[in-house]
This record gives sequence, C-alpha cells and structure tokens, in this order.
Amino acid sequence: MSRYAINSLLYHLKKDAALRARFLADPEAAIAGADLTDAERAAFVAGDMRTLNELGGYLHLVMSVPRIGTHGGQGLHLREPLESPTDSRNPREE
Amino acid sequence: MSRYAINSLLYHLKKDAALRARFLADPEAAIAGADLTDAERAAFVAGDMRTLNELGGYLHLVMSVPRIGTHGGQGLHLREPLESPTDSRNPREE
Amino acid sequence: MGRIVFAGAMSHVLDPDYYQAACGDVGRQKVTAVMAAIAAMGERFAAAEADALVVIADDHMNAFSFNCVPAICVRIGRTVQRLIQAEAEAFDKVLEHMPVEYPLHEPLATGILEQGLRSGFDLAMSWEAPVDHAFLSPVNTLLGARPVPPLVPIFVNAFIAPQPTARRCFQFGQHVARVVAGGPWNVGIIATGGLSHFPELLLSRVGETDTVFDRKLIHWMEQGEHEPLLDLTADELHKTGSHEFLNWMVLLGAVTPARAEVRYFGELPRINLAAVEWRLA
Amino acid sequence: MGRIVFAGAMSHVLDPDYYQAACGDVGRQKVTAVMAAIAAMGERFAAAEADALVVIADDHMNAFSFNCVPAICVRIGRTVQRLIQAEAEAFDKVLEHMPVEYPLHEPLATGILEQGLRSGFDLAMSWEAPVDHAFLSPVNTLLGARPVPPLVPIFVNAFIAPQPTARRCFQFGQHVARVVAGGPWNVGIIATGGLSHFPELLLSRVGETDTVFDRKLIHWMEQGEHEPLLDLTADELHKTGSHEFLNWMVLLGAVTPARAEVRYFGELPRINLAAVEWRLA
Ligand SMILES: [Fe+3]
Ligand SMILES: [Fe+3]
Repeated sequence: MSRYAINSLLYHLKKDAALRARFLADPEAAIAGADLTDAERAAFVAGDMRTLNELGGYLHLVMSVPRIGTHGGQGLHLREPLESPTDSRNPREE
Repeated sequence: MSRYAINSLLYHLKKDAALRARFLADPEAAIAGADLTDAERAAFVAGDMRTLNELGGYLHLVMSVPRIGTHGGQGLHLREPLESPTDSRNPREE
Repeated sequence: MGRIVFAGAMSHVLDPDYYQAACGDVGRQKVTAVMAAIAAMGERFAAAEADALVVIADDHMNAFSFNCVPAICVRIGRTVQRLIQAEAEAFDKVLEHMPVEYPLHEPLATGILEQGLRSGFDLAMSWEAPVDHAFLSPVNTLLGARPVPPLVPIFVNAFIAPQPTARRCFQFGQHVARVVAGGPWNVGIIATGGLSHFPELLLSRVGETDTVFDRKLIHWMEQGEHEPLLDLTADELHKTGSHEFLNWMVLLGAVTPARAEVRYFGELPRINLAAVEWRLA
Repeated sequence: MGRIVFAGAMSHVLDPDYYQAACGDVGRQKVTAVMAAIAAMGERFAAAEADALVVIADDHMNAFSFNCVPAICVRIGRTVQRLIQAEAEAFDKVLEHMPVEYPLHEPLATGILEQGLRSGFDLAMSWEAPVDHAFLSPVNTLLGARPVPPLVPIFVNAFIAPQPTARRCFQFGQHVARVVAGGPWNVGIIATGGLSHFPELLLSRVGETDTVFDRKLIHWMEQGEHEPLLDLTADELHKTGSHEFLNWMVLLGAVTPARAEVRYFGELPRINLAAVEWRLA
C-alpha cells in the first residue's frame, strides 16, 4: 500500500528547505525529475494531500511537510498558503 | 572501544567531498568544531590513521576515506598525498 | 540489584494551543488536564530518585529516513539532541524553550543493546537520531523545572509497515527489565503516544478514535492481564489507530505483571488522551 | 512450492589489481583463481534458472550512517542502485562498468521482511541503501555477461559492535528458507565476504589471517555439522578476523543440513580467499 516514490518526495520536501522553496515557487519544475505516475504528479502539483495519502503517502508526512502538509488534517491546499502565507487555517503560521 | 566522535568525523570526511577538501587544505581549521580530545585531534591533523584506529576509529573508515585513509593498510600519511597527489604508493590514485 | 522504580505511559502531543486549534475549548481543557495528571506522576517519579529514565517512543519520520527504518533502535552515545527543524510542527515548536542537548545513560543503553543482541533481539543502534515531541513532551511535562535525568531513548517503529508485533514489543520490554535487574541502577521507564487516533493512517479518518478499544486495553492493563494484549494483531492496531500502543507494549513487558492505575482518560474527537501509572511491587 | 536451487559463498573483493598492489604477483594469481572458480559456479547458477538471487552481505559504512546501524536489514522496493562515490575505493571502482541500477525481487524481499517481523525477527527495512562491492563483485563474477536476475540484498552488521550472534544469523537464514519454501519461486542465495582477515579490526594486524580457524569452519561446513558453528562467539569472530562469516551463517541456516563443497581456498597474507558451493537435496 505504501508507495516509496511518494514518500521519498514528501520526506525530502519536509527535510530539504531548498527543495521545498523551489516546490512552492514552481511545483511542476521542482518535481520534474521525480519518478511519479501521472496521478501522483498531479496530486503533488495540486497540493492534494488527501489523494497522496490514499495513493500510499504516509499520514505523518502528508500532515507534517511545512507549508505543504495538511498539518492537522485540515485539508489545507497548496495554493492557499502560497496566496496567503499567514492563512489562519494553518495553525503553524499563527 | 569504538569512539563515536572519531568515527563520525571519519564518516563525514568520507562522504562529504567539500569537508574533505577543506580538511586537505587546512586540517586544523576544518575540524576545529569537532568534539575531539587533544590526542584525537592531533592524530587527525597528522593523518595518523593508525592512532585513530587504536583510539576507536573503525578500520573500514580508517582505510577508506579518500586521500586520507590508509586504503590498504599501507600507512599512508596525510602529508604525502598532499605533497604528491599522484603518489604511487596509493593505488587509488593510479 | 537494579530496580524499575517508576513506570508510566502517556499521550505525547501535550500542547494546549494545538488541541485548541484542532478541537476547540474542550481540546484545551482536556490536554491541560492530562498534563496536570502527568505532572503529578512527575512528583512521584522525582521522589523515586531514578538514576536513568528509559523513554519508549516512536519516530514520526523525523529521526530516520527511508534509507533505514529500524524495528527497534536503541539510542546510544553520551548525549542526545532535540530535533531541530526549520518550520517545525507546532507541537515540536513548543519544546523550543527546552535544552538542545540531554545526557544519555550510556551504560544502561549499552547494556540493553549488547545484551539484547546476545539474546536474539535484532536491535539497531543509533548515535545520532534526534528526539522529537514523542520523547520530550512527556519528559518536559513530567519533570517541569526539574533537571532531566540521563535518558535511554528507544525507538519503536509504530507507523511504517511491517511493524514489530505487540508480542515482540512485550518480549523486548521483558529484556529491558532483565537488563535493569542485572545492573546497579534505579530506573524509571515511560512509554508514550496514543491512545487511539488516526485509524488506518488515513487522512479521511483523522478525527476518529476507538473508545471501546481503548477501554478494553485499559481494562486489561488495570487487571495486569497481559495475555490478550500479546495477541493484538497488526490489523487491529492499524484499524483502531492504536499504532503507538506498541510503545506501551514494551513498557508492559518491562513491568508485567504489575497493574495499571489510570491517572487520566479523556476522549477527544481527534485522539483519546491518557496518562497511566503502574503500581510496582 | 519454492526451492533454493543454488547456494554459494565467496570472498567479495574480486579485483586482481587490488591484490597485485597488496600482495604482489601471488595476490593476482590467487584472486584470478578464485574468480575463475566463482565463474564456474555461475554456470551452475545460470543453469538453475533462478527467479531471484538473495545476496547476504555486510555494509562497509557505505550504505548506512551512524544515525541507524541495523543488525539485519532487508532491501525492499523495485530497484537497487550501485554505490556511486567520488574517489571510490579501487575494488568499488572496478565495478563502474556495471549498470547503475538492478531490479529487486520485490515479492520475495517483502515476504522475507513481513513474515520475519511476524515471526519475531526485528528486521530493519531500506528502500534506499545502495550496494557496493560486497554485493556486486560476487554477482558480477558469478554472472559475467549474463543478465542479473532480480536481487534480494540483505545487509548483516558484521563490523559495528555489537553484532548479531552467529546463532541468530543462522536462525534468520532458516527463516529465509521457510519464506522461500512458502513461495512459488526458485531462488539462488549467496553469502559474501571472508574468510579471515583484519583480525580485531586493527590496522596493525592488517595482513594477518587465521588459516587454522578457516579450515575448521570449512571442515564443519563440508560435514554439514552446523552445531559448533552456532556457538561461535563474537569474541572468536573478532579475534580471528571472521566478522564477515556472519553472512555465511545466514546462508548456512538457509541450506542446513546441506554439505559444502570447496571450489577454491587460497591463502594470502592479507586474506584467505574462498569460494564454496552447497550440494542441495
Ligand atoms: Fe505520535
Ligand atoms: Fe568486506
């Protein structure tokens, strides 16, 4: 059920601030080299953590990647913090 | 018997080419921040792998750190490859 | 002869603001209550004057990478560092007032490791893994302003399947007790995490718990009836969101057949909070 | 029902230039001879048409870091990468003509891992650890130009004390055999490393071997007498420089009570080279 390619990318997004910054600026470009299926790639680009979790991404990564993870299961989408980085729905940003 | 501080530094010298280059250029400066005893520090600076091994450095690290390790138990000292990087006593350089 | 002089288990996200955000006022109230119960346990821990504190917890993909996911890993060396991560999660961030470095109880950790490998436990060892909220939130809440005694952090793989079985975790706990008994130290031991939350590790089920299951676990612990707990399957633990109960199973092995006393149990939609202490002989 | 269709063990530094430099002409002659013996074993391995090749070897502080040193680690996932390291050691450098990536036998590796944890083996798992000469030199020498079958690399901690015991490695090998027997595949298995070299892991003793000890091991393997091998202590293995024999113990557990046939044994000052094959029922 777990999917290494998803989890590896989530893990590196969590641990590697430079990759994360590139991803936040241009998700497609940042993950162009990753070995992902089309569905996985689309879910990353959309910041759709629920789909990534259903495709085999570990919950704790899906929740905890700074700015990208749902961080508490609130279904935060990537586009929102990008447009409004102090969005109050993300408690980490408070 | 093993000594983490020695092994950690050997490991990073093996894996981190930038640290290794700094070390080869100026050993004292490169390891200034490492938590070593005076004897350990002196052995690093002298490239004295035999002493580092006796102080608890793992044999395979002591042998395999590029340009610094003995690489085959030949007792290669740091200063030699520095002065003569294609020294024929170091088979890796051939 | 060494003795286990204190044994407790507790939830490990201990951050009122976090539960306020996740569950509203009731979240803040209940986590504040469980923290008060843990602090009271800390009075008894402090009175026991333990030489070392063994902390059994799980990694949240902070300490280890997919290069090597150990089933059970003993943290050895002289010191351990608090996880430091840019943009840390809120419940790790609240620990930022704590020291960066903690002493380890090197001879006890090394004893658990060495005697474990000699006894057929395939333990991993780490000199570098940092400790996150799973270790430090309970320690912080337990000790308050008191100094942290030398720690023996032990990581159990709770989340990345396949995990060790409940039975194996219990057996490892029995091993820990044997090592303690063979040494000269008075030792405290805590297990952290749980109770039920995040069933099936699915985002779509975050917010569900299994109170019936938790009460069953508590009943068996109160009775000192550990046999049924040994038979808990990976599937049961996964479906009920009881992954972190594996840490508790290690503690149960260390203290069996002692009986548990519940110091706090509180239901939240997101997780059931608990603090439990064992009555040691 | 699955079967082990080939079993062999061999030294894993297989580089004539390296032994020329270390031991002179006799070094080149003997390593060339052991490589020829391994290549001949490869003919039989190829004829067996195995679906997978399990490779039991140790890490030389290439794949893992001090963040997590596993006792036994199963490499899972779909592919494994050759170790790529700037300024690699000579005996890793000679593998640079080999492919960068190799297929893994995912269901067999996963079976060994999952059933192992269910049976009380505290296995670590890795999706990322690369394989160095300890895995690839024997594979390369065994197969020559033939395609590499799907691999199941398994890492045993041979060098960083405390290591798993000889008995535990044997038990893990028995587990591997049970998994193979329960599956549908024909499986080859090799263990690599040794025989005696680097006693006590002291630089001052590099260049010493223990031929008497090696011949005793070989005798027991030829007789299929595995009981005395189970009692090998960490101290004996360390003092004789037989650390990597732990890999062989896993293989012995997998094939016991089969008898070994020595294909090559050659003494060098630096290491005693060997290639051994088992007569399978
Ligand atoms: Fe947790
Ligand atoms: Fe080797």
